[in-house]
Amino acid sequence: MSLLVLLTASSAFGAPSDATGAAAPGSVLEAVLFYIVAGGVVVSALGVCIAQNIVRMAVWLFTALASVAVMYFLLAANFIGAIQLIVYAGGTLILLVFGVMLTSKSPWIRFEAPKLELVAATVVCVGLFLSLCTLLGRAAWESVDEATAGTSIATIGRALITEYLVPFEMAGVVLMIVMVGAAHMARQEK
Amino acid sequence: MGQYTYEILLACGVLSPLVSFWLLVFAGPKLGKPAAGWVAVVLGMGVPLVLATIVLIGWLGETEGGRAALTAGAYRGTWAYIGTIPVTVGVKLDSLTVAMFFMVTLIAFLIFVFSIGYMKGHSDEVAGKSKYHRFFAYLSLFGFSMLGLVLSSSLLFLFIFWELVGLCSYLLIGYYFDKGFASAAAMKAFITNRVGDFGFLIGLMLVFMHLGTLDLDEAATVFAQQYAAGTGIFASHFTLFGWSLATIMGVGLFCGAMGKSAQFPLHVWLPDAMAGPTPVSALIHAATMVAAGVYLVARVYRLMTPEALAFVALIGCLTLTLMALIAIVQVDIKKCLAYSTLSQLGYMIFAMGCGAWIAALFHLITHAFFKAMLFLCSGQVIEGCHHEQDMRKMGGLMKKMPVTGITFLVGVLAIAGTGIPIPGAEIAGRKIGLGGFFSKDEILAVAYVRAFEWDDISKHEEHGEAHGAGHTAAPEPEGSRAMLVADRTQAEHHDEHQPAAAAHGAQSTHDSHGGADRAAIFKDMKKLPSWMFYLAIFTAYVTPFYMMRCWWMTFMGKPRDQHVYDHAHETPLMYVPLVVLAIGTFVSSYFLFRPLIEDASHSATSAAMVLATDGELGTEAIHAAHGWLRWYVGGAFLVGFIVAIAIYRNGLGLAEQLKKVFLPIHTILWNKYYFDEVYDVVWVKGCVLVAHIARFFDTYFIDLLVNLSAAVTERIAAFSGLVIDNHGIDGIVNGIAKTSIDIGGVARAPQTGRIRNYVLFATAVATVVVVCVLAFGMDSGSGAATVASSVAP
Amino acid sequence: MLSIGLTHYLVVAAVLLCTGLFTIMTKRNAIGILIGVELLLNAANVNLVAFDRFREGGLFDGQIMALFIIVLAAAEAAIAVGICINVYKNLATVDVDSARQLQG
Amino acid sequence: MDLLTLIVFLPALGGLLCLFVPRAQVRVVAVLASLATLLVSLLLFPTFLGGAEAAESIFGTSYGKLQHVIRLPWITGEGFEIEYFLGIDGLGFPLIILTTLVSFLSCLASWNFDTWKINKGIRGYFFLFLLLETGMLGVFVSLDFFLFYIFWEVMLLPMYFLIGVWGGPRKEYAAIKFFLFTLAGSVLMLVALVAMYFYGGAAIEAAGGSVPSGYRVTDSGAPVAITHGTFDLIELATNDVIQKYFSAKATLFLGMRFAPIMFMFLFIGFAIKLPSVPFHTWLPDAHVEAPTPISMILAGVLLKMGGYGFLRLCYPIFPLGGEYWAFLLATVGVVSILYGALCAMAQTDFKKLVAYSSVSHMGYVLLGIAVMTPAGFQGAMFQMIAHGISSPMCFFLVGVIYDRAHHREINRFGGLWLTMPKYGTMATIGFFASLGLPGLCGFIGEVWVLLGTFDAGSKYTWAYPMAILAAAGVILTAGYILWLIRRVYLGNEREEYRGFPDASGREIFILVPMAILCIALGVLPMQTVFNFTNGTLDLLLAGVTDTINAMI
Repeated sequence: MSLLVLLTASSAFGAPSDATGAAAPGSVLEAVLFYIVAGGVVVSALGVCIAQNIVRMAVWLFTALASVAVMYFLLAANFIGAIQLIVYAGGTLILLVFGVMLTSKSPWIRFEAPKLELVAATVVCVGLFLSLCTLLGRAAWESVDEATAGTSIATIGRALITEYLVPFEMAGVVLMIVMVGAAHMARQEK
Repeated sequence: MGQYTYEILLACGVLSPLVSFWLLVFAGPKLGKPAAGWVAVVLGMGVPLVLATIVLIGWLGETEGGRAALTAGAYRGTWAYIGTIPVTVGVKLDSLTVAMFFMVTLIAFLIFVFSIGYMKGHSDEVAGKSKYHRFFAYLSLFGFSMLGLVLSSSLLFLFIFWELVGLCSYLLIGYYFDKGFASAAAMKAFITNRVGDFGFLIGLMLVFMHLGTLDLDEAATVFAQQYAAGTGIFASHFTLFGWSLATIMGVGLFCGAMGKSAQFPLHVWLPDAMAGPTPVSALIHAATMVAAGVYLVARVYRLMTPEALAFVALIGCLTLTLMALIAIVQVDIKKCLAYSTLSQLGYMIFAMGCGAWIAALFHLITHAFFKAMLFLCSGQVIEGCHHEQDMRKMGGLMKKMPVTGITFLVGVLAIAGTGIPIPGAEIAGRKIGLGGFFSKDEILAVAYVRAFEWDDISKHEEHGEAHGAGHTAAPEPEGSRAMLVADRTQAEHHDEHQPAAAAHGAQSTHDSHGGADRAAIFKDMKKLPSWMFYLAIFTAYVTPFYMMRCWWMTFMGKPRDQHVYDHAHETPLMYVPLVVLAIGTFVSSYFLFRPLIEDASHSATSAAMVLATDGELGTEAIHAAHGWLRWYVGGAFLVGFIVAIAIYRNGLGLAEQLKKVFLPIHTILWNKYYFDEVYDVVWVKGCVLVAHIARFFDTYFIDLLVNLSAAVTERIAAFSGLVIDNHGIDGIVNGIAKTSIDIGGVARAPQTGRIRNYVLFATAVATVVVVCVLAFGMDSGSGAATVASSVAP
Repeated sequence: MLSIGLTHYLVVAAVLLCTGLFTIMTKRNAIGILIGVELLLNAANVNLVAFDRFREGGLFDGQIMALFIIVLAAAEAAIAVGICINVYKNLATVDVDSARQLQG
Repeated sequence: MDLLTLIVFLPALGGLLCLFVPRAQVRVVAVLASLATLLVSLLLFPTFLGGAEAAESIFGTSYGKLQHVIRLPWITGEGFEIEYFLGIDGLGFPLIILTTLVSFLSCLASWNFDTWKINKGIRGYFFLFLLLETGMLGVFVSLDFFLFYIFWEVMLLPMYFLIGVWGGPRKEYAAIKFFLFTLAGSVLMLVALVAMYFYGGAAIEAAGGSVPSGYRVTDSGAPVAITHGTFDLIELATNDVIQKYFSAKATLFLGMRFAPIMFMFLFIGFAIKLPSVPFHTWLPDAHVEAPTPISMILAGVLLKMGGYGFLRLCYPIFPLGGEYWAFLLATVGVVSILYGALCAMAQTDFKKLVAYSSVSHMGYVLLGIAVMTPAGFQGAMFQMIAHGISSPMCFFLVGVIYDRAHHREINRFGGLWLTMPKYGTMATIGFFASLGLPGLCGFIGEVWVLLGTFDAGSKYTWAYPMAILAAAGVILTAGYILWLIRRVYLGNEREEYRGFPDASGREIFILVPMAILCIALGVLPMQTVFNFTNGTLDLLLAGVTDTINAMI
């Protein structure tokens, strides 16, 4: 885990050359970083689905989210990465943990799904994954090799208040509604 | 008279009962007991009767040419299109229609009146609710359907009304539906009729496909043309049981008649139909509806090939014999009459098959009068005897109900063919006798010629044909042997009615064109097997016997059941119609109908294939046969009556002894040749069995497959999945145990109401789609390229 | 193998997708299902950002979309947790199988 | 506001409103919404009542000449365009009126919701009900395949919940069965949808990238140019280039000729809905478990979508497939007729019997379409409408008695005509219409189909035996219906049913329109149905025949 943090830090802040701060495309460093991060994502995602109690799931989810955030850095999407960490890992996950705490008689309580369903789910998911991989393997992507330069946060910010103003405002409205709604739902019944 | 006057009058006559029907349906309960009946009498049949009378008088006033013009110009409107072929709705306006229409309205009117008297004495309430108005509503509906049937100019409409009279019959037989046997009989009647209609429908389909029209006249013209040219239906090499397609068409249409006229082997429903109220038996199951089969054959006569007619004759012959024999042993007065009806219908059908078109219809009309009368008499008797139908308990009723007894006797005489065959004893140029005497004689004469002298005649016919000149102008060298063919008839007509109207001329050419072709078909008619003739004449001796037996057992001798005897009475409202019908029996034997039918035969059959005895259409051979046959047939009633009276003169003693002597025969007849039993086992039980097999198959096979496929999918998943699962062998054991426990409810498993399962299904489907696309859709990679380019241009 | 392209990221996204689905399919805990949904949303985000990165023209639509998704995911989580709490209040459990009142 | 859009979405709006009004008013709102939809849909009538030179041909002037067309781009992208494309012609129009009418009547039949065994969630019930109506109407008016597919699915889900939540004891099983069956059909349809789009695109590509439209013209009168694959159903059916490509020998899919295999995909999808043997087993279960109004909708409208799909998609777009599979389809049709009738005969559950009779009746639809003759097509179309009226009536009749007796065992009934005379009269009309009695609606369709089948004898020799077997179905139908009437309505009154009230005003109000229509359709088939449908059907058939002749 510490290694992961280290790498994250190095890729994010020890920015080599370009303004975006990602490792140079095509470099060996990128490959190594990618495999480590991707491994993190995969392991923690599997952890989420294998874990039987809810607290462990939450922890695995945290690592997964964090790994994905690192992956965003690798993809030269620093802003998204940061947001991912702040909103997801920092906000949503806390929310979930609160949810766990508020709703569990004991956080270690387990509800197990029937075996049959487990098996079916495994088959379906593995099947889906394999077929998706096959599909990806066959896809002849155009211009896959040259990654473009990253986008600066300023550009994104400007776009948000010009081109994407309406969705942006809508998102704000939605958040407000959600705030009110969530508060209403969770309030103590008289 | 303006254009379409007749059509409008007749159509009003058809619609009036329909108005009455709806009125009774909606306002019936409010009208109450006698009023509802009178509505039906006045509106349901009175108005049509008046209109029919007007039409009849008007029609009799028309000249020959005028009639033909009216027939040709009768109203036709398009009702709908089948594909591109129009179905016309119209009035088939000719003498036969007028005669039938009048006959039906007259008899129905009388029976409606009778019904009011009949229903007065019958409880019409079940569980406190009156069904009185329903009875008259159904009768009105029947009036509408039957009159519509008579008027229809198109086969499809004929079929529609055909089914509707069947429905009315169903409803009326099942009028006492609270009694189990009545509803069973109703159902039996309808379904048996449906079997016949199945054949009708096939005939209809063949007509539609090969003749391209459903209009009766057009179909006949096309049929004749196709025969002449060897095209259309005659071009087909398809055969079934050795019948050509054209024959199958005719037989198919005849199947409808077999159902409705209760011909062997579809006769089983008619005796059971006597479960209905007696007026219904009189109206529907004796006088009108059952005769509709004969009417149908008359109407589609021009579409019949000689082979088809041979089949018709065969069926008719079997029916008339077998049913007459059953009638001998019946003890229920209505059943006895029912079997006699069957036998007489057999005669009509047989006559049609032989070519005695006129005689058949003549017999139909006279039979309608006297059989309706007989049934009403029996209704009077049953009503009078406190709902007793067993003749063994009657006897000596003549004193208590004289009018009924005498009118019944008139009927018996008429059906037995009573008449005086001695030359010279004539009224208005005709022999003295009652209905059956004329019509049955003719039928037998034609049958005789067809059975014994046919080869000579047809040979002669070919000979005549070989002369090339046809028969148009040249008088036949041997008049005595001349066959009647269309051309000749037309020639005669021109001779006799020289100043024919121009329209008639047009009609004649039209007809003679079709007629000439018909004549060619006619030439193919084969000799009839002689046993058919023997059976027919044998039955002519049986008929008087069982009718006289029936009358004697009921009205003469000593009362055998004092209770019944004491109760017996008769009421005027019921015997007035009887008297009118008795008069009608006399009149119909002599006047009106015979000439009208003969007139109709010119156009309705293009005059070909029609063999008749009396009148201008009669040929010498048949006249001759008729001359001497008269002694045998005409004398039959004497023999029959004498034997019957001899046996039943002193009560039932002698009859019982005879029964013991002929026990095996009696048993067979008593059980009606076991038709009901055989049908029940073979058809009803068989059908229900097949139905249960189908249901079993559906529930336990198709459904099983569906559920199994779901289960198997899960099971495979379970098996392969558990191996991978680190629960290992333990998991397999548990899994199998769990699955075995759930085995019954395995199909329920997919439906859980749990969101995760729905996600599972959705994902599974998505996966399958992706796999399909991968496996089949994008083999060359071009598809993938398209996807890619659309995503990342 | 060493040249990391779009496909690599997409495979990671596919893993996230499948595990997310698996989690939804197998958990009976309402919060667990919610966690599965978060994984799914992340899978979508990874896809968006990856496509954004590997296309010409230096556009950033993918990132904007991802941004919105994150925001909406937060909103969704808030509502969902609210629902869970309500369910818990009413049924004293977060086992989704016991919430079947609407089944009639 | 465009009329068709209004018709389609009015019920959904009503449904939304249902969610917000007080509980007691929900059913009022729902009935008003469905009534409003019915009334608005009746506004379509003036389209052909006046103004046209020949009233019969208004829908037939050209297959492409659709009325009330609305056409807006909906989802557009590089190389593809999904349109919001609505319009009606002789196929859709009668079915729209049927849908709005049956929906209104069954909405009214839901009036006594509070007395049902499961009477929770009235808002949800009516919301889903009206959403279902929107889905059904959408299917009948949308002319863009994608839109069609979406409406198809929109209709599926409410049905699932309506059966699964408010149904009888085995509702879960029935609902999932319905859902899985239909979903299986949908998947195949989806494959066809995608394939048709890409292959259409390939056809245009092969023809040089731009071809003139088969039916659309610009304002100047020149045909519109089509440059890429399309979901436009009319275009797919009328564009020569696409048609030629679809039916060409060299066009393969999964190693088979394109047209037949696509036809089969679509066919299975629609045959499940129709339903025809052997895809029919969901129907009896769904009917038995569904509440009465839902049964009415299911039998009255949903089954018609199968037949509509054949006439709208399968035949115009893949005529060759129709020719290729004619024998198989006709066999399936005949088997459905006979097998459905036999199964019906063996049932003891009233509702199941009616359900199987639907299988039998819809077999005529399949048979009539399969033989591809004018009379066959007309008969099939008529049969759909006729069955759409008679079978909801029968289901409602079952519902009425179920409300009183709380069971549906045929053998436990008897003498109901005496107990409930008005109801008995209505039942007689309904069941005789179903039996195919002349003068009532069931007859016309059957006879037309039979004649059409026989007429096909000049093309296919197997048509004769098919027609004869199908005609034999008439006897079986008479058998089970009369037996049913005898067991339920005739016979002596039974003690246990003595106190039953006769049909109430509401029930009569629902039954009478259907009874009137049963009679009207039977007596005036031309004026009530054929005038509106024949033009389109004839042109459709002419197109089909031309393509087949050109290819063979």
